[in-house]
Amino acid sequence: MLAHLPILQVIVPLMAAPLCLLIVRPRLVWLFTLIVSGLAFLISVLLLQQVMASGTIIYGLGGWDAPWGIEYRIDQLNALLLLIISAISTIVLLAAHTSIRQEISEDRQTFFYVLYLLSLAGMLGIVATGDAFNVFVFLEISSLSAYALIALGKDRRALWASYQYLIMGTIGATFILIGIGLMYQMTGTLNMDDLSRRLPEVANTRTVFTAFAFVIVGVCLKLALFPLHLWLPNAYAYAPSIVTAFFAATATKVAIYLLIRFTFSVFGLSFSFTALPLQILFLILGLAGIFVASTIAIYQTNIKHLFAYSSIAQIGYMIVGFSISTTTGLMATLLHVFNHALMKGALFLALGAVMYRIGSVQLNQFQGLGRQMPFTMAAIVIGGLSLIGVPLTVGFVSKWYLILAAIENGWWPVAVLILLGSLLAVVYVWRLVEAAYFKSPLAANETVKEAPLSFLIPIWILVIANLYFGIDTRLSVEVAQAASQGLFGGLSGVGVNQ
Amino acid sequence: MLIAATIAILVVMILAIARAIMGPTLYDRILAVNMFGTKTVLLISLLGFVMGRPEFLDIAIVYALINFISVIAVLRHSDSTIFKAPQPAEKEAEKNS
Amino acid sequence: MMDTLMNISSTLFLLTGSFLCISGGVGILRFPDFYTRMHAVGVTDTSATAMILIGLMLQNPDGLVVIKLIIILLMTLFISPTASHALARAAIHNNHKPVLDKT
Amino acid sequence: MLLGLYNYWIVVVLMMIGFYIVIAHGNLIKKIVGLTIFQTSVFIFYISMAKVEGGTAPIIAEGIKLFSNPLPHVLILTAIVVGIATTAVGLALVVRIKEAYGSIEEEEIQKKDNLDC
Amino acid sequence: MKDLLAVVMLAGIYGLLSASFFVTMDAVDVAFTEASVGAGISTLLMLVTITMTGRSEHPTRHKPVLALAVVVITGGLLIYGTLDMPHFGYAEAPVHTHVAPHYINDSMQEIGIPNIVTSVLASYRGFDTFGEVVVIFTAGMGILALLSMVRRREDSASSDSLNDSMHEQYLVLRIVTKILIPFILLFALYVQFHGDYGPGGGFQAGVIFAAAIILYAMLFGMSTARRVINQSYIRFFAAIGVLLYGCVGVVSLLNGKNFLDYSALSADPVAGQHLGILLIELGVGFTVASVMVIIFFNFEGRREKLQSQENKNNENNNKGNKKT
Repeated sequence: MLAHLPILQVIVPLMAAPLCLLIVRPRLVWLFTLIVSGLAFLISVLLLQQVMASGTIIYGLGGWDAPWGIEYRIDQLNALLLLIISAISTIVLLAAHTSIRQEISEDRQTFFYVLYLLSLAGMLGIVATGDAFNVFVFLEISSLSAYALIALGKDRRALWASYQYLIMGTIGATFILIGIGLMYQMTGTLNMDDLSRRLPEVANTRTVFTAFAFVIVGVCLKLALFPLHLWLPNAYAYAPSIVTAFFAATATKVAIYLLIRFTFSVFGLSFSFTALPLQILFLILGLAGIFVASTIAIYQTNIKHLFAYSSIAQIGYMIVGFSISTTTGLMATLLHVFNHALMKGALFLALGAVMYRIGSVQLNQFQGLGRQMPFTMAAIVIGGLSLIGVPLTVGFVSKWYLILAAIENGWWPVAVLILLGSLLAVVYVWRLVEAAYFKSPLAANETVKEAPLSFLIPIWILVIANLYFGIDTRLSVEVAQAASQGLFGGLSGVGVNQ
Repeated sequence: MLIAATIAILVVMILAIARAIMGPTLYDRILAVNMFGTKTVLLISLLGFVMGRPEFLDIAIVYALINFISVIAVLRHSDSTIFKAPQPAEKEAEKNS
Repeated sequence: MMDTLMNISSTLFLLTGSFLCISGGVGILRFPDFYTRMHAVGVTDTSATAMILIGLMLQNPDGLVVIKLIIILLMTLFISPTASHALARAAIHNNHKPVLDKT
Repeated sequence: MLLGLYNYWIVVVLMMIGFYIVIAHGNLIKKIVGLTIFQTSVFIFYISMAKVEGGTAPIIAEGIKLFSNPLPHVLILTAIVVGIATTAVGLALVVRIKEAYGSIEEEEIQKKDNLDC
Repeated sequence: MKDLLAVVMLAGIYGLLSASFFVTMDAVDVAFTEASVGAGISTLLMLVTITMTGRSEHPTRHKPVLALAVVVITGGLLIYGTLDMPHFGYAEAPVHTHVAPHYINDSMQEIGIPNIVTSVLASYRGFDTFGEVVVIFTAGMGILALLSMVRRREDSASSDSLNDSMHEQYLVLRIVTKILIPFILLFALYVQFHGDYGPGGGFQAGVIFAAAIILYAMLFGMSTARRVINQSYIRFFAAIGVLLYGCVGVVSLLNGKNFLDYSALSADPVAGQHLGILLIELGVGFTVASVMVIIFFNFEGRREKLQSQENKNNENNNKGNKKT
C-alpha cells in the first residue's frame, strides 16, 4: 500500500464523507471523522518521510501516463502543505465535539462533519495534484463546503458573509478557469510538468501573458491578498469557532501554495518575474497589507475580527517573502506558512473556548478572564507573542529568515518596515492582554470557569508546538529549505515513478 | 432547403425573444419562452441533418422535455401569493384591457 | 424516381413548416393581447413542428433516426397543446382579461 | 486576418456582461444569474477552442476521419456540474438571507448589519 | 429589467441558446448537459427562489463606475490576450496537435468505446469525474445543512390545499404527465446506458430521472411526492453513488493497479475498462439524480413553510378585523 500513499491521502477523507451519512449519532460521527483525519495525518507524515528520502513521487491516476491522464506529483513543498493541513485539521477536530454540540443544532451536526471532511479532502486534493484542471475541481469542492460551513454560524451575519465569500470565491475560481483555458490553448496540455516544459516556447505571446494575469488574480482572490481581502474578516468572524480555527490555519495557505506553484513551477521564475512587474507589485501589496490590516485590527472590538485582520497582515508577510523570490525569501514564506498555521490555530481555538464559556468574543467580555480562564488566556498570550515575533516562539524564526532574506537582497527599508509591522502587532495584542489581566471581570462573568479539557488539550498541543518549533528549528527549516531549493530547481526533480 | 428552414426558425426565435423581453404580462413571457423552446427543438433536429450526423436527436428530446417542465414550473409558481402582485407594466396592461 | 419524389415532398413539407413558423412569429409579435398571441402560437407551433419533422423523416428514411423523430413529434403533439391549455387556464384563473374591441 | 478571432471576441463580450451583472447589481438573485451567465460564457470559450474546421462530433463512426477535440468537452462537462452546484448553494443562501434579513438587496442588508454591530 | 421573473426566463433562454451553440460546435455531450442543467434545473431553482424572495428588484441608487472600470479592464485584457491565439477552427493549433490526437486515435484500442468524450471523461480523466461527483454531493450536503428542517403537520396541510387547487385547475396537465412520466424514466435509462455509443451518460441520465420526479412532485403536490419518495433513503442513495465510484477505484487498488485503473477489474483490460465505465456511470447517475431531488425538495419545503406562515398571518389579520 505504501506505493499508493499519494492517492490514499486524498481519497480516505473523500470517501469517509459519504460514509458519515450512514452513521446516525453525532458523537460516533465525530469519532469517525477524528479517526479519518488522524489517518490522513499519519499518511502525510509517511509521505513527507518518503519524499525527503527519495525525492519527488509521481503517481499516475487510472494508470495513464502524465499528459494523457491525471497525475499526482508530491515534492517537498506538497508534502509540507499536506502535513500542515492534515495536522491542523486533526488537532482542531479534538475540540470539535464540545464546541459544535453547543453551536450547531442537533439535526445539522452530521452534515457539519460531512462538509468538514469534504473541505479537508478538497484542500488535500488541491495540494497533491499535478494537473491544472484537477486543481480547479478540488478548489470548488473545498470552497463549496466552506461556504456551507461558514453559513452554519449562529449569527445571521454568517449567511451574508458566506454569500459574499461565495460570490468572490466563484469569481476567483472562474478567473483561474479562464487562465487555465488560455494556457491550454497555447500549449495543448493541462499537466503542470508538461506545461512548464511547453510554456517557454510560447512565453512571449500576449495570450500566455493574459493567462498568467488571470491565474494570479484568481489565486489572489482566494488568498485574500490586501486589496481583495474584503470577504475574509466577516467570514472568519461569524463562522462556527471550529470552522474559523480550521480555515484560518489552512485555507489561505492552500492559496499561497497555488500562487507559488503556478509562478515558480508552471510559468517558471524567469517568465513570472519578467512578464509583469510582479516582484515590486507583490512587495508593495504585501507591505500595504501588513500596515493597513494591522492598523484596522487595532480598532476592532470583536476579537475574531481582530485576529482575522491580523491574518491578512500575516499573509502580507508571506507575500513579501515571496516577492523577494530568493531561496531564503521563499524559505521564509514557507516557514511562515507553517508557523502561522500553528499560531492562528491556537489563537482561534482559544477564542472558541471563550465563545464556549461566555458566548461572545467582544473585547469587554475579556475583562479579568486572565484569572478565570488562566490556561486559555495564557495560550492566547503566547500565541500573541508568537504573532509579534518574540524570540523562542515560531513567529521569531520566520520573521528572522524574512529579514535575513530582505537584507541579503540589500532591501534595508523592507527589513525595517517588517519590524515596524511587528510593532503594530504588539499594540493589538496588548489591548487583549490589558483587558484580560489588568481589568476586573464583568459582573456577568463572575462565575465563568476554565474551559473544558477537550478544548485545553488541542490548544496546548498547538501552543507547545509554537514553542518547540521556535526553539528547535531544525525540522521545519530543513523541510522548508529543501522545498524552496526544489522549487528553484524547477519541477523536473528526480522522479521516482510508482 | 434545410438551410432555408433553419434560417426561418432563427428568425422566429428572434421574434420570440423580442416578445419575451417586451412582455408586458407574465403570461406573454411564458408563452414566448415556450415557443422559443419548441423552436429550439426544431433547430437542433435540423442542425443534426445540416451537419450530416443526424443520430444526435436525443438532445432534441431532452429539450422538449425540459421546455415542458419549465413551463409547468412557472405556471405552478404563478399560483403562489407573490406573483399575485403584478408589476407596474402589467398594471398598465390590465388598465387598457 | 422514388428519391426525387421523396426529396420533393420533404422540400414541400419543410417549406410549409417554415412558412407556418414565420407566421406564428409574426403573430406573437403583432397581435394585440395575450389570448390572440396565444392563438397564433398555439396553432402554428404544433403544425409547424409536425411539418418540419415529417420533412426531416423523408430526408433520411432509416431506422433509429426516424424513430427518434417520431418520438419527438409525439412529445410535441402531447406537450405543446397541453402547455398552451394550462397557460390559458392559468391566465383566466388569475383573472387576466382579454382585450375586447374598443369600437 | 483578425477575423479568425471574432468568435472569441463575442465570447469575451458575453463574459464581461455576466461579470458586470455580478459586481454591479445589488440584488442577490441577479448576482447569481450574472454568475451563471459568466460561467456559461467561459464554457462557450472552451468549446469554441475545441472546434476544428470541417471536423465533427468526437464519436467514432465509420467513414469519418476528422473529429473536434474531445478534451475541452470533458472539462466543460465537469465545469457545468460545478456551476450548477455553486448556483444551488448560492440560491439556498439567498433563501436563508431573505428569511433572516427580510430583504435580498445588498444595500439594505448592509444597513441592517451596521445596526447589528 | 426590474422584473426578476423575466430575468430568470431570459437566463433560461440564454442556456438554451448556448446549448444550441454547443451542438453547432460538435460538443453534443456538453449540449446535452447544458440543456438539462443550464436551461432546466438552474432555471427551476431560480423560479422557486423567486417565489420565496419576491419578484421585483429595488432600483439601485449609486452609479457603479468602479464596477464598469473593472469590467472594461478585464475585458480589454482578454481581448488583448486573444490577439495571439490560433485562429478559430485552425486545425494545426497546439490544442489539436499535442494531447488530443492520442485520445482520438488510440482510445478505440485502449478502451473500445466509440464515444471518445465518454472514454476520456470516465477513464483518462476519471479522477476529474470523481471530483465532479463529489462536488455535486457537496452541494447536496450544503443544501441539506442550509435548508433542511424537521417537518410538522401544518406544512403538509398547506401543501395539500395547494395540491387540490392544482387538481381542479390542471386536470389535463396531470393526465398527460401521468402518461409521460414512465417514458421519461425509460428515456433516462436509455441515456444512462447508451452513453458509450452516443451523447449521454450518468450525469445527463441522472438529471432527466430527477426531472421526472420533480415533474411529478410539481403536479401532484409535495406531500404526495414525499409519500412516494422517502427523504432519508435519497440521502443514502446520494452517498452510495459516490461510494460506488470510489469503490471501483479501491478495487483496482487492491488488485495492485493504480486508483481507478479499470483494466484491473477483469482479465482482459478492454473488458475491464467497459465494466469500470459502466459502474462509475451508474454511480454518477445515482448521485446526481438523488442530489437534484434533494435540492428541489428542500427548496420546496422551505416554500411551503413560508406559505403556511403567510396563510396563518392572513387568518389572524382577518380575525383581528372581525373583532374590531
